[in-house]
Formats: sequence, C-alpha cells, structure tokens
Amino acid sequence: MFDTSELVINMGPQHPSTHGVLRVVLRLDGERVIDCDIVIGYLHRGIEKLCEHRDWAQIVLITDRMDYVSAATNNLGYVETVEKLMSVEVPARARYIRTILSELQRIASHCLWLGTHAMDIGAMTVFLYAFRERELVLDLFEEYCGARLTYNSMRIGGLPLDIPPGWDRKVRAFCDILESKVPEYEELLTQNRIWRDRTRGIGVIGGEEAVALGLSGPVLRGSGVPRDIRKDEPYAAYADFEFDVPVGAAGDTYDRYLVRMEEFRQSMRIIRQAIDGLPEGPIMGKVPRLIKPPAGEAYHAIESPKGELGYFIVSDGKSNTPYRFRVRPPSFCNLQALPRLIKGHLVSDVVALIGSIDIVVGEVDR
Amino acid sequence: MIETFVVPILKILVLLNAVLVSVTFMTLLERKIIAWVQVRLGPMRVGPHGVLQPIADAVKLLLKEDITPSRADKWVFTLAPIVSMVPALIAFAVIPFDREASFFGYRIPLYIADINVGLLYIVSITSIGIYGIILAGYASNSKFPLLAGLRASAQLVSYEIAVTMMLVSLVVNAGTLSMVGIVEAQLQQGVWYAFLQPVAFVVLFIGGLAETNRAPFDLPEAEQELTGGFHTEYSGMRFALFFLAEYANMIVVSAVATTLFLGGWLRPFPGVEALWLLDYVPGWLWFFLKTFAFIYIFMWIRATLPRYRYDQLMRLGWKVLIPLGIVNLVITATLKVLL
Amino acid sequence: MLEAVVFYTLAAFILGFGVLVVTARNTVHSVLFLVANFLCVAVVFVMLAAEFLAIIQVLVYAGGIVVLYLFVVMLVNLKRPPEAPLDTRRQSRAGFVLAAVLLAELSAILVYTAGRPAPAPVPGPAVAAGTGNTEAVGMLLYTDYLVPFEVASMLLLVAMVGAIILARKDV
Amino acid sequence: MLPITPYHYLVLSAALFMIGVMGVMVRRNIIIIFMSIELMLNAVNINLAVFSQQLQNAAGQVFAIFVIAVAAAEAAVGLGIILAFYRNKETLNIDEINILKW
Repeated sequence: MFDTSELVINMGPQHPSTHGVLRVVLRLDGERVIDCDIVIGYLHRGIEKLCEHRDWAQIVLITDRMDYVSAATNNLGYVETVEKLMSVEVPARARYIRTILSELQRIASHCLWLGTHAMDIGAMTVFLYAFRERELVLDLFEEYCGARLTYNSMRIGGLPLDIPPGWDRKVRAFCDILESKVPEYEELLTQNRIWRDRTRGIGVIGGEEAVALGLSGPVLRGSGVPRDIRKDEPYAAYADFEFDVPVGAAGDTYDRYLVRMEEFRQSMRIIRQAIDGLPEGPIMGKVPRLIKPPAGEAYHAIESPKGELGYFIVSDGKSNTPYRFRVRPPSFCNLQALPRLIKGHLVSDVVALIGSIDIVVGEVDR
Repeated sequence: MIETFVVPILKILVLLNAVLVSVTFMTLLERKIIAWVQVRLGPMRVGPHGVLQPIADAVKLLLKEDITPSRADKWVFTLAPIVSMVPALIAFAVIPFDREASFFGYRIPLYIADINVGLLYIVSITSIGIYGIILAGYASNSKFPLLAGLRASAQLVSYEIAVTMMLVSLVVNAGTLSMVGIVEAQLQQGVWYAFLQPVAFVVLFIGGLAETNRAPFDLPEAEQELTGGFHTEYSGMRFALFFLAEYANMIVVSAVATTLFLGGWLRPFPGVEALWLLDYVPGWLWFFLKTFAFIYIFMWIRATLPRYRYDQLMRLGWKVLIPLGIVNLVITATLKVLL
Repeated sequence: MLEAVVFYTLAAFILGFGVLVVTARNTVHSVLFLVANFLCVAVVFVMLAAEFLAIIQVLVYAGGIVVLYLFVVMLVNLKRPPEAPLDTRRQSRAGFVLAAVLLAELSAILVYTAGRPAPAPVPGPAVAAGTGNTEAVGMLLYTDYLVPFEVASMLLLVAMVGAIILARKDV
Repeated sequence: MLPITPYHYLVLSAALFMIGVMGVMVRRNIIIIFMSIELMLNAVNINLAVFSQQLQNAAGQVFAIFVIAVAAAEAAVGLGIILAFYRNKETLNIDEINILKW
C-alpha cells in the first residue's frame, strides 16, 4: 500500500517453512514478490561422487539419504537401474513387494507433504493428523526391515527379506484406516473457504510451460499433463495393476493439492491389488555374489512421490564401482520452477508454493 | 475512606492478580485444548496432567537471558512489550463481572468503575495496544518484524473500524455507553443482544479474532511466514509479556463480547419467568461461563482453520465487514426510529 | 489540593513531552512522545469534565492519526539516517525570536484580562443530571451543528479519497 | 498551591502552543513540523474544553471534535503528500521542498 522501496528478505536457510536448509532471497515491493533467487547447496554431501567410490551393493544404502522421507523409492530406482544394466530378471514376488513398499512410501511421503503444506498455510491440526497416519506406515516399514527412515530395503536382483508373517494383513488394515482418514483431511481443507482462497490461482503454470521447465510428478499432473511413469513406462509390477492418474486443470496450488490427495486413494488401490495378487516364489533373482555389471550405461526413471527420479549409471565393466553416477532428482528440477511461480504473489504465497512443490532439500542438494 | 480508597484498591489488586494468573493458565488451557483436538495429550510432565506447566514456563522465561539486538532501538525495544501489556490490563477496569456481591456484610459492586463512556473507553484503550506491535516491529531493526509491524498496524486499524461500527448499532439499541447500563438494558428488554443484533455479534467476534491476532488472522506473528513476526527478536521475559498480552486481550475481547451480547451476568433468557430456577446460579458464574465459552471457541478456531493472506484479510475487512457495519447501523437506526 | 497536584504534574508532563517531540533526534521517538503528550491531554480533558472529548482524543488522535504518522515514519526511515535535530542557520534563531514574541503577546493578553471577572455562563443545552456530557455533545452535534457535522464528514471523505490517490504508485 | 482556575489551563495551553510554533519554525523535518502542528491543535483543544467548562456550554467540545476531525483529514492528506514526495525526492527536509516542481 504505502511503500517506497524494494525490500530484500532472506528466507532461510534457517526458516520454519523452507523445509530444510533452502535459502530463498526475495525481493519485495511491499508484500509483493518481484523476484527471487534460490540458493541451494547447504545440504550438499557429494552423494553422486560418493557413490562412485562404493561398490554396487553399498550404494543402496547411500541412496536412502537423498530423499530421506522417501527412501524406498530411492532404493527402487537405483536397484532397477543396475538390474537394467545387468539384464537381471527379478522374480514376480519381489516385484510385487517392491511395488507395495514404494506405494506405502508414497503414502508416507504425501502424508509428510500434506502435513507441512497445511502447516505452512496455518492449519496445524492437519499436520498432526497426517503424521499420525505416517507413523503407521513407518511402523509397517519397521516391521518389514527394522528401520523407520532409511530402510536400505532393496537389493540388486530382489529383496533382502521376505515379508514377515501377517504383514500383508496389517498392510490391508492400514489401507482401511487410511481410507477413513483421507476424508478427514479433505473435510478440514478441500472445502475450507480459507484454504481455497489461499491456494486457488496461486502459482498457476500451464501444461506446456510445465513440460518446458522439466517439471514432473504431481506438480506436472496438476497442470493437466497426464504423465506418470508408472503408467507410461511401467516398472516393478505396475503393469499388472489398475489405477488412475489424477490430473488437475488449472495448474494452481489447489489443483496440485487435489492431485496428491487423489494419489492417496490410488496408492491404496494399488496396494490392495498387490496384496491380493501377491505371488509365491523366491524374492531374489539370479545375481552373482560379486556384482560387476558389464561395461555400458543405463538411464532408468521411476515415479517417486515427488516426480521423475532417474538414475544414470555408467559402468566400465572392470572395477566394482560405477564409473559415473548421476541422479535426476525430482525436487531439484521442480524447484527451478519456483521463481517463475512466485513472481507477483505475496510473501504468504511463497510458503504455500514451496509446500506445493514438495521439495526435500536432501534430494535437491544431494 | 474505606469506601473510596481501600475497597477500589483491593478490587484492583484482586483483579490484576486474577487476570495475570488466569492468563498464565490460559496458555496451558490452549495447549491442552489444541492437543485434544489433535489427538495428543499436551503437556503432561510438570505436575499431574501438566497443571504446573505454566509455572515452569514462567520460571524458564524469567531465567533466560534477555537479549537486546545490538542494532535495535533499545528504549523502544524495551517499551514495546510494556505498551502492549498495559492496555490489555487496564481495559478490565470497566468490565462488570456482576451487579454486586456481599463480603462480610459489605455490598460491593463487582466492577472497578462504571463510567458513562465505558464502551468507548474499551475501544480507545484497545486501540493503544497496537503500538506495542508496531514498535516491536520497528525497534527490532530486523526485516521480518518490520513486515509484521506494518501488517499489524494496517490490520488492527481497519478491523477496529468494523468493530466500532457494530458497537454503535448496539449502542443504538441499548441507549447507553456504560457497560453496566448495557447489561441492565438487556435485562429490561428481556433479550440478549446476540439475538437482537446477530450480525453485529458475528462481526464483533471476527473483529475480535483479528484484533487479538488470533488464528485465522494471526498474520503479524505468522510463524511459517515471518518466523514469529513482531516478536522474532524478543526473548525471555519481554517475549513472555507479548504472549501474556495476547492472552489478556483475548480475555478482554471475550469479556466485552459477553457483556455486550450475551447479557453479562444475566442468566440465559432473562425475560422468561419460567426459568426462575436458573436465578440461583450466581451472576458472576454465568459471566465466567460465557467468557470461557468464548475463549474456548477462540482456541478451537486456532486448531481448525488455516491462515488468511494479508490482502484477503484486508479485503474481508474493508469490503465485507465495514459495509456490513454501515448497513447494520442504518437498519438498526431506522427500526429504532420507526418502532 | 488533589486537583492542583494532578494539574501541575500533568502540565509538567504535557510541556515536557511537547518539548521532546520538537527536540527528539529520532523521528520515531518524536512520534512516541507525541502519543504520550496526547494521552496526558486526554487526562486534562477528563479533569475538565469532558469525558467524551477525552475518549475521542485517545481513540482518534492516539489510536488513529499517530499510528498513521508512525506508519509513514517507519516506511521513510527504512533507508535514511536520522537528520540533524535542529537547523543551525539563522532561520532557527529567527524562529526562536518569533516564538518568543508570540508568547509575550499571549501572556500580555492573559495579564490584561487577569483582573476582570469571569464571564457569566452561557446557557447551553440542558444536561440531565448524572448522564455526563456525552449526550449534551451528541445533542449539539446533531441539532445545532448538523451542517458543520455533515461538512466535516464530507471533508473526511474527500481526504480519504485524496490520500488513496496520493498513495498510489503511478502518480 | 492555589486552586486551579481556567487561567492555569490557558497558560498551559499557551505554552503548549508555543512549543508547537517553535517546532514549526526550528525543525526542518517535515514530519516533525506536522507533529508540531498537531501539538498546536491540541493546545487549542485544551482552550476550547476550558471555555466549555467555564461557560457551561458543550459547544466548545463540539468545536474540539471538529478540530480533531479536521486534524485527521489533514494528517491523511498531508502524509499522503509526504509519501508521494518522498518517493520522488528521497528527502524530508523542508528546505529542499521549495521548488513546487520536479
């Protein structure tokens, strides 16, 4: 209203709403954002380089640390890339369990997103409700592999462990619980007048522009592009299941929210089908004791909760470490849309948008 | 001598202590209520069910180092929490808790003063409280508090207009500005003004949320956006003062709303003779029950609703509430003249 | 006696804060002293049995106008250092002289009239006992002074529109 | 101490007025000058209230209320002009605001 000059504000790296150590330098005109710079790298640990100095089996454990709220999908992407490089056939049971794990992971990751996103916009109860359900997923993971955050839950060629007895029943029970809880979240948010005012028309990005910016995952689908790697280039056991790919229309924060809420339901649908059709059989394919992929390169992408998580791995066929290891992290690529989305909105919308893009700084910086 | 000096001073002391203690325990109440909404337990460690938590908090805040940023405007920095606390406390002077009560044979009115501009007094005193926030924002010499201070001043000034507008139409009904007089008028007309002036009641409630910086209008202290808003740079007891002021303001707003719209110390349906049984409940208990209900709703809303954005807040204030206030005033006045 | 104590204390505060408003180095402090000054003046109004005026003084002056001042000062202060408190050129000396002359004139009037009897009360609108002066002021505002009142409201409206236009970016 | 008469109030008012005049003449910061004008208006209001009490006529207070209304209008427009000016010239010194064009 009454402003005379631009104000430069440092949001982060220590700020409650930047989801980690992200630093956003905002240039403000009053409360309106004219421009913003994103400064990343505060959590850079050199994971890609680190992976080039570990042998193939050890790398699974490092991938856990990238998107640390979605470790299972990170594992999956890596092991499938190496399997592609080595042309290993993975047994059906292992593929089914992998699918269950990665969908559970999607639910956990979306719970975290929903909680923090709602919290950023001020609805703090949703945060605790979502974390309550995320806790159940973590319990399931703990029962499966003993860890609650960094699972190290997959192996090249299969899985380290079969599911514990009765675990499938618990997963099904969890799906029933979540089924009743998702409407609870929606009741608090979807029809809430304030929530809609805060998210509708905020950070609108059209489908073409979203593709041009290299966005992926729910951020892309919110703009109406029905791109889902699970559907388009099925991996694990996704080809065997029926599920819909929710897309938005307006490409604003509200549509991205709706897309993710629908993904909760689709994930439950996939998990139920996988549990029902879980085949018997071995959980490890035929892989040599010492893994040494033949010389060559492979790129393989999966649909992580945040978007297209791709691994590009080059093997020289001699050493027992990758020659080159490169990750295409969805958070990093989606984050570069932030300045485009923010421009012209208010400071309050910045936190809504950061939440809407759903970044994990561990993955952005690697 | 006793009548003119001792009794008022005693009343002031008792009231001040009561307010400060209840404010302290309201922090616990809020944490508990929000915890229950969020299927948590809330504080449980200090004392049974955490009842001593406020005392532990107070001790902690008192013992903490009181930091003044080196580039801050020191005097104003110290002044700001005081300025926000004092108006919240002196506003209680005109709130009537009950007509009178007897202590040791004395019949003592349960209010400190009944001045004939009581309502205006409260409105003007609360408008002074704005300074605390603006000054804190300015004196911290930091950008987030500054933004919060600017937000706060615009927000409070504009919501004050809507609230005052509604109070005017209430006064048209009551025919007096004295707080006691307004309650008596409700007794005479046999109806709580919440039923006579529902629009004013709702707007006063919304405006009260905005003026006490409560969710969903807590923009000046929006933690997720402004990292704590105007009290970002405050620590220790000075921070606690801001906190207490917010809660004290909450009590003031609830008590004022109770007095004006829910008949103060009157029982429900004061005009219905058939409910004479309710007369056995003392008036001050009715008053506290109603005030508590208000405070509970304040906390409940905080647990449920997301936060408004700055421009939406201003739009709501200027384009909805203020026109509503004018229309309500015109209708009330017209009816008053015609009937 | 009590009245005298209160009056002299208030007078000291009013004049002291007034001087501080004019001399403060920092504009924000100046605004704060202005608020304090207004609050003290409000108490003077209460002493003069003008409660309504006192309330309006706090509500409009301290709670409204000065907030506006503070707002502007904060925005303007963002970038610049505080100015030097006083102008050292001749102009300031001339200011002192002129102010002193005015003071002398006013005190001359006071001294001149000091011996005369106080004018007789002019009958105003009847004030019912115990209702205070709020009704009296309201009565006057809406009867005898209705036209000035409406003109004042127009003035405020015009001022509001003017302020909004002035504050726009593209002036 | 003497009983407090209207003259006491008048002297107080005159002194406050004087401080305001001094501020307008001596200070160069336009915001301070504005505030000095407010001080003077307040001095006038004290006068009006005193006479209102002395003459037992509420009209004095009505005038004071008009003064406050005009002060509000003046503050709104005046500060608007100051801001508009500051945006263009980046100064608040009244000596530099003397060209009436920019």
